[in-house]
Amino acid sequence: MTQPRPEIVSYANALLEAMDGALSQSPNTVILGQGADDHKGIFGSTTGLATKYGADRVSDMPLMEDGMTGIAVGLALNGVYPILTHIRSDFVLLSANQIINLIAKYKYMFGGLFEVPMLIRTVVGRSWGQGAQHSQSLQSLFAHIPGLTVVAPSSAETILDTYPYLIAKHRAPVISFEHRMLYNLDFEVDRSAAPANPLTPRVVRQGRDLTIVATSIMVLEARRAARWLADNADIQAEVIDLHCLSAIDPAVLMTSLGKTGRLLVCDTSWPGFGTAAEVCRLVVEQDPGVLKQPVRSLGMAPAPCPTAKALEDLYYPNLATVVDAAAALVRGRVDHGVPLPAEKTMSDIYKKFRGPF
Amino acid sequence: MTQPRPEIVSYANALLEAMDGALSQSPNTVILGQGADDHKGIFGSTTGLATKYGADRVSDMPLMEDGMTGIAVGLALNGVYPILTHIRSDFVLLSANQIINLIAKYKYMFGGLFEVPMLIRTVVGRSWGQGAQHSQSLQSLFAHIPGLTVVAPSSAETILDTYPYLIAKHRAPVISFEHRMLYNLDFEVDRSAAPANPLTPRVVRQGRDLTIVATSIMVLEARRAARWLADNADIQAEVIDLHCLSAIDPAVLMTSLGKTGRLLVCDTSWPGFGTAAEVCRLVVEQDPGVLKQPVRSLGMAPAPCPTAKALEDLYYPNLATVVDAAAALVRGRVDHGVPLPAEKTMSDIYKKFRGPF
Amino acid sequence: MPHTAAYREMFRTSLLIRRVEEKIIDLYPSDKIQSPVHLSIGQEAVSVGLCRALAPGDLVFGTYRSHALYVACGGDLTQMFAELMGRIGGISKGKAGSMHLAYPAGGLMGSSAVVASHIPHAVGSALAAKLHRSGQVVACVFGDGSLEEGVAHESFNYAALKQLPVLFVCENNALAVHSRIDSRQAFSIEAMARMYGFPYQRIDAGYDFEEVHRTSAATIDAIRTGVGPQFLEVATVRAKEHVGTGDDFGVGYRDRASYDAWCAKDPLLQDRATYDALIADIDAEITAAVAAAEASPAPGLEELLTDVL
Amino acid sequence: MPHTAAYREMFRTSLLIRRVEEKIIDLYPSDKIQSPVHLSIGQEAVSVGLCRALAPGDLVFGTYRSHALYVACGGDLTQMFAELMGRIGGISKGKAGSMHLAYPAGGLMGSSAVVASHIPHAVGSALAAKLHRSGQVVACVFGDGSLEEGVAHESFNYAALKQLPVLFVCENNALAVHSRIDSRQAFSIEAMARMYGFPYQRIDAGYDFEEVHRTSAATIDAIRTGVGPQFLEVATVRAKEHVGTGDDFGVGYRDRASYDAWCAKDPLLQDRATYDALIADIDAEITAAVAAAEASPAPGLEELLTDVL
Ligand SMILES: Cc1ncc(C[n+]2csc(CCOP(=O)(O)OP(=O)(O)O)c2C)c(N)n1
Ligand SMILES: Cc1ncc(C[n+]2csc(CCOP(=O)(O)OP(=O)(O)O)c2C)c(N)n1
Ligand SMILES: [Mg+2]
Ligand SMILES: [Mg+2]
Repeated sequence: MTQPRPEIVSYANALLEAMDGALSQSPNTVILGQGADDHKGIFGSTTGLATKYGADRVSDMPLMEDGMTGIAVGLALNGVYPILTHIRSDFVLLSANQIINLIAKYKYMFGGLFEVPMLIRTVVGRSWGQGAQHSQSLQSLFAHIPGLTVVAPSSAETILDTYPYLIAKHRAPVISFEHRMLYNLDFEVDRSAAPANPLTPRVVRQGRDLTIVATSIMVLEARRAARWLADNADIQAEVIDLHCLSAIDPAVLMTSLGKTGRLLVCDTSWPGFGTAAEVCRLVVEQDPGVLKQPVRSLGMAPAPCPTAKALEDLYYPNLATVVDAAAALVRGRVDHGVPLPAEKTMSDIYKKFRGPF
Repeated sequence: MTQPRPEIVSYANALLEAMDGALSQSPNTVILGQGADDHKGIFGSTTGLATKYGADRVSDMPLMEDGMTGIAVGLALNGVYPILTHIRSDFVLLSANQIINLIAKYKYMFGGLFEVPMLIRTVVGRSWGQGAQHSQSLQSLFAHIPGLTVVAPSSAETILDTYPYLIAKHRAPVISFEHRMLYNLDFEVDRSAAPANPLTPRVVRQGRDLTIVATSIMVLEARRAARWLADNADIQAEVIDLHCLSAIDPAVLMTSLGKTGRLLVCDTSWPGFGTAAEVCRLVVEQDPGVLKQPVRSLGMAPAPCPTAKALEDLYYPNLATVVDAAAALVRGRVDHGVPLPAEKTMSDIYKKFRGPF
Repeated sequence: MPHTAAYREMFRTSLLIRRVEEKIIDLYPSDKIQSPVHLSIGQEAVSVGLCRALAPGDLVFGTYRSHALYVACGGDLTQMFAELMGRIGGISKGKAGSMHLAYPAGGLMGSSAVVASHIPHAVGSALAAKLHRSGQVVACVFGDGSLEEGVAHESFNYAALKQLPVLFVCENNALAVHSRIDSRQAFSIEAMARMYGFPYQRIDAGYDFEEVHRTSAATIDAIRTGVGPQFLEVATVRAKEHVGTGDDFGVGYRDRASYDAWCAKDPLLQDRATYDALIADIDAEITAAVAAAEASPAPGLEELLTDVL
Repeated sequence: MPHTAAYREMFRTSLLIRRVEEKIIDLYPSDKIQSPVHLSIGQEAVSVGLCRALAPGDLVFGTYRSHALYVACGGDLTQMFAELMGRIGGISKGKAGSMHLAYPAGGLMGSSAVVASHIPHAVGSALAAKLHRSGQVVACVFGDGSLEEGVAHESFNYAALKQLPVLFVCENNALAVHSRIDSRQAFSIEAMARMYGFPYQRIDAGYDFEEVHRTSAATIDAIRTGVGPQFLEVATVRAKEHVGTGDDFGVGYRDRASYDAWCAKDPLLQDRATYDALIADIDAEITAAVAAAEASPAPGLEELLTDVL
């Protein structure tokens, strides 16, 4: 019996499939967002849907992030499932009041009288001089707030196993951080592998020497680093894709750390008060004794994002910095002797990315 | 020589003194906020200043949190130092875009061409049914963002040693989380004790058995708990007031943990992706080996704040829960045998608080 | 001319609201109600006239000052007092308190303590009504201060663009906390409403529930025929301090004389005959509700983390 | 009639802007400029006419589409190209890129890529001017799309309330990305401006820098005498795609004919004599600036964490 060829789906197409599926499965689902109906279709994730389902159901919006988010509440309260799109996650800050003060609280505050299920899709920008205002990855701001489900899909597969579930079954508001640099990438998709609960962290690679906990595009960097470390230094990294930031099961972390004893966190945002911090908290509230070495965390440098490519390259972690940190952790010293990859790998997609933005 | 009687100043009066001082020291300082000029004067912290300095300098504002914060940017760029007031920290979410996308980035994004020093004062609500929308303590959202200085003064003394410094010398934007329940409390103030850098964490009590890292009003609870533990169980807690969330010096934490080996974090917000998380990160990035026990963190329960007093009492940590957690940490078991205080202590000020809100 | 049945019913509801709030004032020193209260005394007629004009299935959204709206929507009094007292028998199990009353059975879909944040909710529900062709009309009640918030502009623009079935009702008491409207707004409310092409009406006699009802009913009928959003401004007065149960005429930001002039026209104060005919029954209803509410226990630990997601 | 010196100077600045942007189009495929670019081609006259009317000390705020504003404020071209190329010699050391040009020496106090977020900045600087009695006028340039954002309403209301010395200039190209204005705005810009009591003027010939200048100058003079904020709407066209250097007439959201009609009136295209007299000098200036910019090194690690606080 021959192994079937794996299905290949791009991140953008997975999103498009999830959006199309949601609209076709329920007449009560709508998509609202600036440009959701235009020829660029939120980087290909809504293309053609306005024509297919009508302008009422896939609708352009004026510049009104705050109002639009409030409108989603009203829609949800009156039987419509809204999917909002923001082409940059930075812009959701304009709707922070609605998301944090209203949406996160609507069910609890009214003692369960109401539910406001919805999906807020935001795209994290990077590369080609996005600069300080088009590059933020604000998942930890929302993950701090009870009442919100926060996801950061790292692949086409996680989109396909999570979005349909969230839209059809999860009766709570969700905010998703999609990464612009992932949109154009192709992924192997195994449709039979969907976990029973798509919101748990996923161990995407087994290893014995260290645990790399990663989010979003950093999962790809972590996997590539793991491969490099295996090939070049016989270091076996276990890689965990956190996937859902608002409900991290510490058992998954502890099982892995029980084996490896070493922790490296790779997130798309700043480490301080971020995902790295939360992972550390979860671990040491269970058992700091599992940590054989000081934890390392990699994320954006503690500054706004500069536009100059030269600085941007220093600003973000990349394959080499992940390998370097991992090797230092496992070898227990900074002069670890593990060769570092030349920059000829995935960072190229950042280097080469030239829009559409 | 007799010991001079310590000076006693309420939190509200310390704020009023700091505001008055700022206005009198520079004609370029203004206060803007809804009700800043009314007879309630932001709970007494601006009372009389509009009359003293004129309506131009202490000015009421329409309901326009977003616009008002943008106005502060324009003021700062044109030579005026703005102090903004929000009677609830929840309302700053309406200005999250200005604070995070503009204010935090204005200096860096323009390569140092501009500075936007300002002080944004926000009051954290609690008690008497403040409920989900008037009770949040959002310091960690802003502490995640490089470019912002975030403080949460725990006493009249810390206000008096920090605000004048921030206003006169710190050329960067500051957001402060003042606690409503502290306003009416009296504090001993030692004006000669001001630290050289008022933004470092402060060890406010020495101890050998555990380290309690606390913020804002939880510093008071921690100190009361430390006293109880000393009196009732010979447990000596070291208490650290983090004070400034955006620049935590890990050395202060490590020095203390080097002695005690046990960490309890008490914050006014949710632990997840919050102060507790960040403290854990800072420690385990230095050396997880200092932790002899799993870390405990206390903060708001992982839910929006309920209004019912019965639930609110369960929602917040209090003297008894702090003592309980600390004793369990030190004794290494939950049935630690240390007597818990009857609820007859500081929680009373929450129980008795009846406004003005 | 003898009063119509409608007059008596609206008078009764208005008086019920006022007596409920006066009961709150009575109870407040006992600390049984541990929640900030924003009283509607003086403003009852707006909610009463409006809600009577709504049909079953119609929806309404309000602010932290929504005792009147809750009662006018037919909200259960025991559940209201229990809510204010933080009891499990409260309409929201004591998690909402005074500032977040809701009564979905009567169409009240929530009330927010963040000024103006509910305006887009009404617009969104009206959009859903339009998408579903449900025939629902959605009403949104807000104070004059709401109009300063940016989200009001965004929401109005969208409602106008999509011609949604929504009635905006501005309860203009000319105050936001202690600030008078002319120190906050450089625009007239009418000009703002008309900018979006909203048909605009103003009622000066905001104490007159019959007029509010007549105007609301006609307007809601029109909206139901598909003419798009409409705007109604109702002049009113807030009798009490902004939050709390006291009077604050003495502190200098408002004048007593215009309040007194208003009282001279308030039917609840002037129509003693109707008042006398209803008061005993109303007070008995309230007394019973308070007693039933007090009998409800406080919510327990099992409620603390319920309904978060 | 021979052209005035002012005409020639404004023509020159406009042409300089256009040629700078055409140079950006040329350079773009080389990846020397790694930054999203929002070109002002077609809209140059607005910035040129406006900035000429500003006095030293006056301030101006713009959007991500501010190449024109930067040049019109007298911004150094080498520093601009270096900025776009991410070099240390950039006006903001390469940290700003195309979307955040600033030139404080010429009054340009920043430009934001969050639509409308700079409007309150202008109002705040105008408030500072009033507090200091500095005599400064503050101008704020924004696109039509800005007017949908709530913060525009909040800012306008405050400027009107305090009668601040601010000139609001709406560059109305009737597009926000790919969305036409009538699908976004249920109000007229004039009605919005007038709602706050702003004296409002509209220039239809947005290609005519002389008219923009005349109107701006008179308006700014008036503001300086203390009459309060003013509003100027200038109709204009965006020649290129929203972001990037391409043409996108083919994709269906806009029509070519009205663009062609516009070009037929554009002095930069029609006045060949002036064009011919200036082009060599301008192009030489640009070539020199690009060369100087390219000679500037990239910022190094020492810049990564500089200027955070
Ligand atoms: C966004 C926001 N800003 C400030 C407040 C504080 N606040 C509560 S009520 C109020 C005044 C609102 O006035 P108005 O809308 O006229 O309603 P009224 O109280 O007069 O019924 C203010 C400023 C708030 N709750 N929300
Ligand atoms: C708050 C915000 N929302 C959305 C965007 C994405 N965006 C960038 S430019 C733009 C259109 C703005 O149109 P307009 O104000 O008319 O300016 P123009 O581009 O036409 O000059 C949009 C929606 C943004 N940058 N900021
Ligand atoms: Mg009012
Ligand atoms: Mg435009």
